Amino acid sequence: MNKQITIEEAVSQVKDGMTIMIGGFLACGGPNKIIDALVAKNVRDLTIIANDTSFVDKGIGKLVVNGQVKKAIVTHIGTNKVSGQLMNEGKMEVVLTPQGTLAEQIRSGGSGLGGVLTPIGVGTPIAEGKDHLIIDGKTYLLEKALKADLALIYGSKVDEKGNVFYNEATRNFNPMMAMAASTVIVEAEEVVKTGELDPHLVMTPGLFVNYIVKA
Amino acid sequence: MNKQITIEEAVSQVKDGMTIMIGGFLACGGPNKIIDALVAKNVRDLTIIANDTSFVDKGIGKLVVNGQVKKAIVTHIGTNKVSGQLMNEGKMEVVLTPQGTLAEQIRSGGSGLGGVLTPIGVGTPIAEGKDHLIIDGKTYLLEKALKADLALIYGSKVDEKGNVFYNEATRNFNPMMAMAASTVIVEAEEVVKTGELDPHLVMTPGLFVNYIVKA
Amino acid sequence: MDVKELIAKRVAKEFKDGDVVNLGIGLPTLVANYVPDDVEIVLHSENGFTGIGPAQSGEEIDPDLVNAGGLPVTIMPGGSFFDSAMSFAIIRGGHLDATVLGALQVDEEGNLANWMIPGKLVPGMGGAMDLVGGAKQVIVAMQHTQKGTPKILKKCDLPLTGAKKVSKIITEMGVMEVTEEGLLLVEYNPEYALDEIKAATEANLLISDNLKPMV
Amino acid sequence: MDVKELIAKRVAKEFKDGDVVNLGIGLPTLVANYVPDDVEIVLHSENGFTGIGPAQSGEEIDPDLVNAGGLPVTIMPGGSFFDSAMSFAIIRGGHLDATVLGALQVDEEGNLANWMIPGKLVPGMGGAMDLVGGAKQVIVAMQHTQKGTPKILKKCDLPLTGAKKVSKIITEMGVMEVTEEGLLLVEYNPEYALDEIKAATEANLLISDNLKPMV
Repeated sequence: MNKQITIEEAVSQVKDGMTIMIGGFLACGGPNKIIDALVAKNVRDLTIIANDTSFVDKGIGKLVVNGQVKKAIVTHIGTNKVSGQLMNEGKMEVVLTPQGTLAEQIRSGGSGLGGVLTPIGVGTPIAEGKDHLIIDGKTYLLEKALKADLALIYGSKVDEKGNVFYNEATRNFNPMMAMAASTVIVEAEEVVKTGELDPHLVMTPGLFVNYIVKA
Repeated sequence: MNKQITIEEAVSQVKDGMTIMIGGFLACGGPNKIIDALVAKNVRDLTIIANDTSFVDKGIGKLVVNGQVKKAIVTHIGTNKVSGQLMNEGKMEVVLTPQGTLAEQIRSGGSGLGGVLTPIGVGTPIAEGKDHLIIDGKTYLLEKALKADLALIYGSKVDEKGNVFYNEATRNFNPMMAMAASTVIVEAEEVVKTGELDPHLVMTPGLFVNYIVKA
Repeated sequence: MDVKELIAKRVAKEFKDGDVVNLGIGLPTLVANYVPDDVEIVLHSENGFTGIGPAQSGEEIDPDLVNAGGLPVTIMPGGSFFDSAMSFAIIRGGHLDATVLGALQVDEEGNLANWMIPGKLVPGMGGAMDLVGGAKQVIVAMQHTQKGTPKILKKCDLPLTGAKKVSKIITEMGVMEVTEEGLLLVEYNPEYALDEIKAATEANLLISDNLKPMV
Repeated sequence: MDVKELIAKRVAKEFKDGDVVNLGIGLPTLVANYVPDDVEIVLHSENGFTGIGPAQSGEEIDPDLVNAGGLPVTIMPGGSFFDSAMSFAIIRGGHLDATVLGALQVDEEGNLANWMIPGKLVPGMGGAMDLVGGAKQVIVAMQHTQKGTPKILKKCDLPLTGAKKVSKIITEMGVMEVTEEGLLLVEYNPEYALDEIKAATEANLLISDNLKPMV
């Protein structure tokens, strides 16, 4: 099983209207080369699930500026002023979610769980319209699991089986997203031979990864 | 902050009637030296949360054989015939839980979540008396979060700050248990100086660990 | 050929290149020995790793690397270690292509019982409920009868491990698929007459129009 | 001394040896510079590590190691890397001794608003809701007023980040504790008259019997 594909082959899998998880935290640890190719291809009406919409000239931020995002499920848009503009103009729907909740929603989607029971957000506007459960006297919101058609993640070192090592702070949302999408493509900073990664340093087992693109 | 204590000091924290999480999978990756000291001290009426009750002459199995366990919340007792005997005689309560559910219940307890919404066990005897939630047409059991007074875990390499590296298959339940107890004591195969562990290889951040016992 | 080896050999033909597979303890473990050379599967060990290799041999046994049965094994190049929460996220999240398990009873609706005989044997479910509930394909591999007493029933009367989850049953007598219409014999062992197979099966056994000899 | 530095210096006195602390972006980040030499705290970065060190300097900047504001930083010996799910398990699970955050508004009940101004500024909550909901101690560190307009109110009218979670407010004018009876001024900056402080505060300000000068 050879999982390596070209960036063109990767991008050819992305269709208008897809729901896509994109790893990274302010573009640190994001699949930024694949995103550039998506901008060039100009796929539209995307639903993006990510930590943030980055900056206007970096990573996901470019997709937003180019008007390719119909809906963004994120924790923060403050570093990209176009996100706020598009939201206020009604051109992009933005679902703001607490960062820990988003991480767990994605993890739940990848783990076969139905959702997250979190106390975070109770008594705030994000709790409106959501189911509240009282368990042993404490109130929790039911936040549903999230899944996606595609996850685009970043890996610092990836072996031929798709095992991923994330360097330093690049890990962030990548491991959860790798679990929660029908197809997972990793943009590898470096591809190494099978057996070269210490199995203790594998942070995403290769079984989650469908394709590898050398950055 | 010096987190290192002697095995005597560790055992002095264990009192009759406590709820204790114990790491390990059939005693692989279990705090087996601390358990031996608990057997010697003969603390009683313990509620144990663990993967299994090990073998009659190994790890948790010895606590069971010595009659120290009032209640065991575990996934499997088949390798320790005394567990089955005590259960059938009504001398030890046994709550059998699917392994993935137990892992998530402990993780939830340590993560501030109210519980786990899992499809596992629906339509089986373990679903009886539990809340069923239907989310987007699929049925899930609500399995409550678990916490403990004390977690006794095992670490292969532990630095002075309590950062833990687990070798090979010794990881199992240890990382989740380290998150879910009021006090966490790690039995360290090897204690290394702060800075000697690669921060990528830290599988349990030191902030979870209260005390270190050199095995 | 030993009956167990025969069953294991037939089960091994179920996999395609790249499949992620969990093999239960006992007979299912033997399956690994018969996977064809041109098919590479990823073996998952629920205590926390992928890439199970052959049993350890020699004088120096590494106690940190055991399989879910507690036996010392090895890890293949391209393997990875993880904790129990991740291990069961893989299982419950639908990332296993197949699991192979034994059974006390299995029935024509695909119900499976393999974790307890009330009042007699209560080993516990370990990871079995998660495996049965989570794997894309649940293959029961076992001897057709328990010393002549049918194990393939119209309706299980032992407590269930999972409801309507079994996809295929493979015994020394044949291969049966659980279909909407009932249990369908698709392959048979020519050493047995069809009437003999039916007599050893309590469930109503449909015969495929395309019935083939078991190979 | 600059007003922000003054506030940061006072906040730094809140910590005891071994505390695990998350510092928000902006003013709170400055707090790290004033922690006394005999107090060692563990700094948590919500994008995925513990042990934040000083900003990176020099010509070669490592883009993989940034703080939650996206700025290149370093990691101290004894630090550890993890993913966003673990990062927020630490936060939500009650493993942070304190978080220090800025505010748009805070009120005498301990409500905090810092993530949006409807129709105007909607940066999103990022990790703030989790931090406010999860940390054992929530310290608001900010200038007492927004150019003369009170930010410490009887009741927040902006959408809340967290309900009744703030434990302490530290400004250039003084230190206030949120108590059952209301907001209690426990320290004041002698550069301001008490009436001046009251006038700058919309909330009803109780004065401690044990009022001390801010140090």
